Amino acid sequence: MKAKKGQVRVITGNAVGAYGAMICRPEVVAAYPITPQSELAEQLAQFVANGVLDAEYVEVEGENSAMNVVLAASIAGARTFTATSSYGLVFMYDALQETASFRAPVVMVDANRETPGIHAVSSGQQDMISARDTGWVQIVVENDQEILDQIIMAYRLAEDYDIQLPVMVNYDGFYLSYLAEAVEIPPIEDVDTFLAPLKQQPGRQKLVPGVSIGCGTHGMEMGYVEARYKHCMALERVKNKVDEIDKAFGDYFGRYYGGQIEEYRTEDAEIIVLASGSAAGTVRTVVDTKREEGVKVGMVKLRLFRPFPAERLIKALKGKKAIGVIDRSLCFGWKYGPICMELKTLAVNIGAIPILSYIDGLANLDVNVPHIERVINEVNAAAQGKPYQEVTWIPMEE
Amino acid sequence: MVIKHKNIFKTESAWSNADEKLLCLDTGSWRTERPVLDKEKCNYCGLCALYCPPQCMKDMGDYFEADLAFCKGCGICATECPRNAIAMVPEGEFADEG
Amino acid sequence: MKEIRIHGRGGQGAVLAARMLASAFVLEGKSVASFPMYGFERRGAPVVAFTRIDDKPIREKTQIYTPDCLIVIDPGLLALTTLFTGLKPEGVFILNSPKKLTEQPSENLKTSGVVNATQIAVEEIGRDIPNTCLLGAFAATTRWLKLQSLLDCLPDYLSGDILQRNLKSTERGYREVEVTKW
Amino acid sequence: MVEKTKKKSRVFNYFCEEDQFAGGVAWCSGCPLELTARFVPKVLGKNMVFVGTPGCAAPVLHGQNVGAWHRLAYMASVMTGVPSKATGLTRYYNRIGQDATVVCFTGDGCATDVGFQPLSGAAERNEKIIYITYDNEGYMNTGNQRSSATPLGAATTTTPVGKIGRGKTTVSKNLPLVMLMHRPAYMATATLSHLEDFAKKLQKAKEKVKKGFVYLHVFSPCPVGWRINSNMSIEVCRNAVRTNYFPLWEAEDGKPRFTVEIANPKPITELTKLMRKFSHLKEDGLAELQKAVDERYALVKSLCDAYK
Repeated sequence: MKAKKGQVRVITGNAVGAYGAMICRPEVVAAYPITPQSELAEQLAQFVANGVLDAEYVEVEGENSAMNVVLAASIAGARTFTATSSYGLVFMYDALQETASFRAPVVMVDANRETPGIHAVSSGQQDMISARDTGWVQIVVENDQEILDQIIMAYRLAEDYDIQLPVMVNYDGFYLSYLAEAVEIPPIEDVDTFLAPLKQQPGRQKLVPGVSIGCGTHGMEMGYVEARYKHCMALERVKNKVDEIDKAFGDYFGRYYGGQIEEYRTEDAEIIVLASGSAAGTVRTVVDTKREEGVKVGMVKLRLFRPFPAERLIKALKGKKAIGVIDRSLCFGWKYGPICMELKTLAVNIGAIPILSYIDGLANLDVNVPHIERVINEVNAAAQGKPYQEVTWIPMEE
Repeated sequence: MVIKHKNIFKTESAWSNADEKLLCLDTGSWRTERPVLDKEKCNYCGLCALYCPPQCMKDMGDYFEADLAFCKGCGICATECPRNAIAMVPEGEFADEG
Repeated sequence: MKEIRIHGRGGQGAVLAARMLASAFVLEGKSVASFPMYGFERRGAPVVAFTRIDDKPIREKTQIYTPDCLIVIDPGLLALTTLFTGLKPEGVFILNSPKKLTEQPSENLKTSGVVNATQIAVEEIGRDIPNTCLLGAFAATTRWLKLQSLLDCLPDYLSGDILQRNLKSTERGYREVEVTKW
Repeated sequence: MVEKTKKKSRVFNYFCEEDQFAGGVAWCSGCPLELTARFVPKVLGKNMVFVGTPGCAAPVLHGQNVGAWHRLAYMASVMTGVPSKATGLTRYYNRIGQDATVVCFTGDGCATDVGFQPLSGAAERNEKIIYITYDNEGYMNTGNQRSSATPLGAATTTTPVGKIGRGKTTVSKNLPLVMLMHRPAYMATATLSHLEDFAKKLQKAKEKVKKGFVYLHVFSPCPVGWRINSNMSIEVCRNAVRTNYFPLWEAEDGKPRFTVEIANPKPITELTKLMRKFSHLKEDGLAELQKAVDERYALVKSLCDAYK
């Protein structure tokens, strides 16, 4: 059974985020505007004003309150949605942890932007990285269509009875939030159909007035340990669930994304570039040109960042001769980029091969074609036993 | 990993359920004094019961009596009684009651 | 190494007693470690405090599960089922109570020191703060510590009139404790 | 037997529900917060949801593993999120037609300091929430540190008295007046000595919350932190009203009026003598405190007169 063809619109990533949320029929929405996400919050308000979206739209006084509003509404039983970026995300930090620990299936968009400290109104994945230990599921997309599709998949993942976890859908601020592309918007009835399986599942615990049940009790000793253990086991289950949902989405809507990771021309590849977000698009083009020059290179696109897709990465990278990881963020306390640092924990399973860390594309700087060509050349050299540099901040060397 | 722990929560996260387990402290043991009523003076106005923070004064029909399982011996009932009908008596006086 | 576990209620000075004990032993050249265990502070809620003393530096950072000595500040806590769990053989028991111990409360307990510290505290300090009196009783019953070391460390914690009253309360605890060998 | 001249106090008639809390819970003996917490559901009824936060109420409002200390639905929050969580709850219950009274119950530490911004936000949005502050003028759960509700000259562990230190150096934030400026559907100040006044205000709150935001500021002295004898905490509330230290007033749609007017208020020493919180203040300190109290009362009075 296939979904009907949707309406195609040429709209920006932000607008796509609003459409993606709207067609999933959220009941309580709270969003505080922040560059580069503002258009998303405005578009949602417009949908409500036009009667297109029947939801409680709460004009909160700050992102911390935005997260608290959707958290509590979700615990009361509502489907909820919010969106933020950078400064807003770190301002939510305590509420982020409560949302995940209360196991509230909130779906949030994060238009990635550099975090405060060095003030910057520019793209970078530092905000996602800085929230990786809050217990949320974090997924990163590459283009506008994927924003919409991933939001739909995010509800089916978050509200799944076996998961019950909030999901953060990340897309690059500026590079995607302002990028206009032709995007197919599926009919809302088809989205209902795709999300219908959730209704056959047992109901999750809800907070109801007059019922002597309390949310957020103190976890005393083993009570605390048990709740954390259940949370981590749910995160483990997320990995296969992401793959299952991707398949179901592809079977129904006709678009597959690979689930936890996408493997592009990796079958016979000897060297791999690991990338995520919009940069992965550019990497595809350079992989193709390099292939024509006879270099056996492939790309692994990381979609699921939390939980880290260890098993799929080991399977995809085992036996390769060298890997180059492009991080669009940095890891305070390590010289490698964060995704590279996490990949290195799998080195014992992948094999004692060179894993080169590249930090690029910070603060709206481009992960451009020459940079990616350089990455592939150096990784290729390392694969042939030539000396290589473990960590390269590409912009610093230009 | 062999899990030996028996689940405390039926839910995924930390929820309490008063129907399943209503907690209660033996606050009566915190007391160093207890209220003793002189029924002659009492006119059943109930202010002692209204002002009692643990709300542990039982309505006995024509006077109120503190539930000694919970009374913390704060002495507010004695202070607030408009007819000074309540005296606070050291627990030691009742030690032999066991 | 000697491990001392002090049981009291919020507001009875159990935590302070554990620290004072540690200070006293430092005056005799011992290594010490003292810390309390309680969730939220509440007047009346049970509190337990630990003090370890040794000749060499103390590295464990755990609760005390096998105490050499128990100090119980509130007689009501005798009802605590877990009170004596883990008490080492030859264990010592210091109890604040108006009543004598008629029978051995636990088989590992060889020596007990009982004193009506509440009574002494009310007489000397004017309020039911029995902790320093019990420390005097502890010194007399265990002989691990000289009374003078206790008296010398109190000025680190108290001053003026309150200090003088607590010094008397400690001395009376030392003299009036009733020691029994079981 | 003395002939029963007086019938039971009228306040009993305001109760529509049993006490929802277990008999023995972890509040200090003589604490007005315990009376407030038990009193509110007796008047508002059981169909409410408490949203609470770390503070003196947390160890009782929030459970311990599966165990709970009361029969009410509640949600535990950190101090930055109480009225915003309450917003999420009330918006959704309202949407699905679920009858509910969502009540935020926090101390002054949350309301005037950490959680002030979301409180102001929820009030400005006129959310259908009753926000109750139990004001013990400091962070009492953690051992009596100062908050912005701690009065001028008060000794706390973070505004100690010493060779130089003379207690808190600034006047406290007047949160009731700040909330008046948000023009809530209804607001009021209340305290435990005037239980009928408090009960009436709770009943009005339950009515008005159907229309919009309700703010209740309850004066709740802390026996331990203020060093009051535990039997005197209700008397402290009474004298706070009688010295105009804590005037009792209310406001519907931003129009304030006194609910209890004191003909000839007592000097501030009638209040300060009941506690050791101000015991280090000499004549000059007490005079300064009296001046601050008089000025604040005059401001409230002028606003009430304006709407007479």
